Amino acid sequence: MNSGLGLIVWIIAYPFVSFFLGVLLGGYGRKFTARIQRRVGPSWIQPFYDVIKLMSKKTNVSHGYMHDVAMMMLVGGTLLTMYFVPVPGFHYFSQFGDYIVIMYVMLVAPLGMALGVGQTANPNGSIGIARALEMLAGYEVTFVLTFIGMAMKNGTTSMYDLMLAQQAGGMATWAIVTDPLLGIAALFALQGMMNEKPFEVIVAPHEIATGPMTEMGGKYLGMMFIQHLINLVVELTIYMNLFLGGALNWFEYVIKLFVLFTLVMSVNAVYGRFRTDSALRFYWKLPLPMAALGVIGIMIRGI
Amino acid sequence: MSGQSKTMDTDRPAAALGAARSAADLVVAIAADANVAGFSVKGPRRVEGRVDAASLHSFASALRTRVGFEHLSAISCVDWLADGQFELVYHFWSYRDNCLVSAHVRIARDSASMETITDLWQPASFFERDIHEMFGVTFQGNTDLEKYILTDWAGPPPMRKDFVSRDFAHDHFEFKDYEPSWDDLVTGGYHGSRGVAEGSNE
Amino acid sequence: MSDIVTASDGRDIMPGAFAPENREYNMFIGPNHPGIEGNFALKLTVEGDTIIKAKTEAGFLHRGFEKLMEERLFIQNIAIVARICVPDPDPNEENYARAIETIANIEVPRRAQFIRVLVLELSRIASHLFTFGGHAGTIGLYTMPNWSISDRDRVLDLFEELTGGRVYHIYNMPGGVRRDLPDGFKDRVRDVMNFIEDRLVEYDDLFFNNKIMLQRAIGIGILPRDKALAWGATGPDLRAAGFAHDVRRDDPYEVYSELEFEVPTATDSDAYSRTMVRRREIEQSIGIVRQVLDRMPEGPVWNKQPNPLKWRVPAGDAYVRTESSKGEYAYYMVSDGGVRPYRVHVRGASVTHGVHILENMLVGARIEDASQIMFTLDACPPEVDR
Amino acid sequence: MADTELTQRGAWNKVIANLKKRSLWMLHYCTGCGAVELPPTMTSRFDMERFGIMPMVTPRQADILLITGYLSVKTLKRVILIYEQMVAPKYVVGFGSCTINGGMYWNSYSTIKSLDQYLPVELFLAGCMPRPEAIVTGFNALIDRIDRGEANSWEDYYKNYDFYHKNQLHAFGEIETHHDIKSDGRYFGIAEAQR
Repeated sequence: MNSGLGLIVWIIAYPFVSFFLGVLLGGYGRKFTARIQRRVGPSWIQPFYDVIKLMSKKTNVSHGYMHDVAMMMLVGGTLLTMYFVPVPGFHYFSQFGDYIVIMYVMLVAPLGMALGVGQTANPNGSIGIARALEMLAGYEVTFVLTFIGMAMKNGTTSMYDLMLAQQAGGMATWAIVTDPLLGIAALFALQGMMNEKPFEVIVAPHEIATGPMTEMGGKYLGMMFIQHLINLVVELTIYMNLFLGGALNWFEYVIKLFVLFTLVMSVNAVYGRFRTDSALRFYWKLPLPMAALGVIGIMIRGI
Repeated sequence: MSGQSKTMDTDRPAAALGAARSAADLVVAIAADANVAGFSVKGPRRVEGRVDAASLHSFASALRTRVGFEHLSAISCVDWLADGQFELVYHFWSYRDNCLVSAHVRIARDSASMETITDLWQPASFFERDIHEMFGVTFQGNTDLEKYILTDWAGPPPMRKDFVSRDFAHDHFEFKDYEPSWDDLVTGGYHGSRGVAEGSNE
Repeated sequence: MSDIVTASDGRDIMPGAFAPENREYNMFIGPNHPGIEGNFALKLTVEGDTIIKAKTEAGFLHRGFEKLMEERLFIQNIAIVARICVPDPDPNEENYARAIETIANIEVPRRAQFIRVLVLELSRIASHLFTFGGHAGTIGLYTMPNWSISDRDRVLDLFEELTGGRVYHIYNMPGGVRRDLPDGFKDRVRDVMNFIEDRLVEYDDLFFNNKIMLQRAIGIGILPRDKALAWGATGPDLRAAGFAHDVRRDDPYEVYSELEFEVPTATDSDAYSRTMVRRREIEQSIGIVRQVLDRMPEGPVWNKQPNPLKWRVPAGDAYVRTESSKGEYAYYMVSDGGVRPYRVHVRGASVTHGVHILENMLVGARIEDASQIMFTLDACPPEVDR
Repeated sequence: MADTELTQRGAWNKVIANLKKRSLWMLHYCTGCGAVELPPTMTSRFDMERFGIMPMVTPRQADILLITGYLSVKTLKRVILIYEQMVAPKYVVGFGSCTINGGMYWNSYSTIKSLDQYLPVELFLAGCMPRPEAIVTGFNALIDRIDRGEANSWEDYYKNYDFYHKNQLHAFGEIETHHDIKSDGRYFGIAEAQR
């Protein structure tokens, strides 16, 4: 399926599949949180309605050229990342780009957001962006370190090869079992990467009025929602491929996605958010040394 | 986290009343010092009296320093239109003696002005600002008398008795005509207020 | 903040960009902002994330209540006074009724006094549960508002059964209360009190002992005891600074002098201790409600007054104080012997918390703590605006 | 009223309206005391989110502007700025008796009496204050109107801007709006539809 007509079909269909999965995940997350809060909660595909509603808004309040382009960068960057992350049945692009490339293209979306929000000139938005960059110094460092550990262990930076290596012996060879320190550290990083509480300092409605989203309305917000939904899938898949042995078929893939997301949402539901500085302090105090220890462990075993 | 929480004893009101008596005596003594008379115990934990506008500040200062009235509960203003006077009522509370002193001050209604007590009680700044805004009394020495609640208000100070809110509302805002014909309401033929009002009641 | 960025030759690469006047910027929180309780605005001057100057702006909720009351009959005002403080309306009704009773020397039947205490304490519980939801919302813990505000609805259901109104009760009449307790009402109150007592334990797990909550709230928004006294704090905000003053105990009204309760205090005077004082006040209120239910005598609930439409209150004035959930709540009423009050001055509990104290406490705080400070002070804008 | 392009109903519009009605975000703005009944409506007991209704923080994101009770003139000024910042289609819901005819503040010098003089109102909820059940019923009525394609009150603001603007000026004098309503109306093709 990774060549010929199938490939073309995949390339065209994959964004829609991703979006559909993202809608399901997002709806499930909101429903799950609602149940913890003793509510009925919204429809299972509520994010889909939201996106349709936003995209069918009549007015567009543009703050300038960059504001428009940035939204393209936002969605485009995320889609680009999505193509490089191998999923069952589709890993064509992962032979051209390893994790280093993924890391690189993953930054396009936040950059687009920063540029667009910068043009709206709303102080809340600027603070939100500043916080987002600050948080990068927290979770990104941790996540990269865990990845370096994995790459050293398996001698490859290709995500697909890493995934295959873990698939060799069933659950026993999953990285989270063989290297739990790295797996857990990356789990902390994942929470921040997905911008869920307690690391949800970027949006923070009570503090900075949803930060980057403050000036976004209608189709702009719709684009951000689409990006957010696809990003959910991409980030969960990256973690899954690195530490949960990826997935060989779609059944396994979806199950793993939802289990992982449940974990993230459970933490999200019962914790408040950190202050920015304490979030950073937390990252540098707990997950980062953990990841470093894991890497050192791998180095020692390698010798 | 547990501080000094006191349990309530049952005969406390009597004790408080006793304390209030002694505090009241002190207040009366201070009032005599400050050349104001007429302070009397009005009820349990309530002392009341009249003070000249000129001696209010020294009286309040003595209350604060000598009897320990630490808490300014409120400053009220009453517009006595017939007398041509504003009455300012200062309510002080003593945490130590559990006693409230209400000092009544009358000032002229025209170009009303009063000495501030913000130097003694910081919370007075809000009350004075509020009275300035609602009644137009100027407080000498209070630096923060700019408009606060009524920033978009161009009319006279609204709490003065010669300002009638009902007339103002009728002049400035439009009301809907609502004269439903009850027959139509009962038979279900009611289609909005204006259409019905034309034909039925008028 | 003296680290001015310069190029290697010492030349300022962005002339003027880091001058003091350019490092500051203005930020508005409110009136449309979730971090504001009610309709209120904060104008902040911010440097980095630190607030260096704060001004409040109120008046968005101004209805001119004091003027409205002067233009209405005594009996008509009963319906509007509750609207002054929205989350905790009953102290208004209590104050209004008691001011008239003090001026006109009306005796209130003992059963009515017990019922009034019952309503006041239920209202305090409801208001505190609301505040917990607000405080948890400011730190992003949205499960807590969902729990505590829907638990508050249990109390509102009791109110609805007793008075007919969920939020505004219009229940206290000068001379008593409007109607007696319905059949079986006491049992239902006991059930709800047991329920809330159980729920408080669950709140401990979710909120009061939550690691993030401790990290966010401890040491934030410190209002030391001397400042609290100087700036005129009352209520839980004063008690959290270790000063045990409670109008219910120190200036008792109704039958509070016969009831046993503690005045909870804390010593840290930060956001956390203010919330914890409120939590312990709920326990005390539950105790008071139980005592009231046990000791409530039989008898009439209203001392019948003359025709309300021609009802004249003798000339005189009264200053009455009530401990609301937010602090000292006082009315100054003047009657000139007419059918309308000559003047009613409302001293909301939040006039000091929401204006003077908030402005002072925000200086030096960080932006993310601004709304937490406001919510833990429990500043209620409608009381400021009236 | 001339049928504009926006109000014409094809099959596609019907499908979109059916999806749109399932997601309504209201502005999280407590303009008056009725807002105290919103937290119970949002939270577990009445759970507004089952209908896809969520509180949103900024005007740009919101669809519904809920005027929760009396509006003082000072707030009205902010509300109009907020309304103009919102992205069409937008719905104003007057909440409580005081938005209809002043309610119990009929003689107050500070509050406006009739909200529809200043903003096009989609729906009024009567009561002082409306209970959460009434709010839910009101939102359901709004959802039905959107589904039927009748929720077009926002067009009225562009059509009759002169009327609204005159009343706004009367209430609080000139304000600095950031939106050119007339040219927006021409963009929608509805500015000169009436009169």
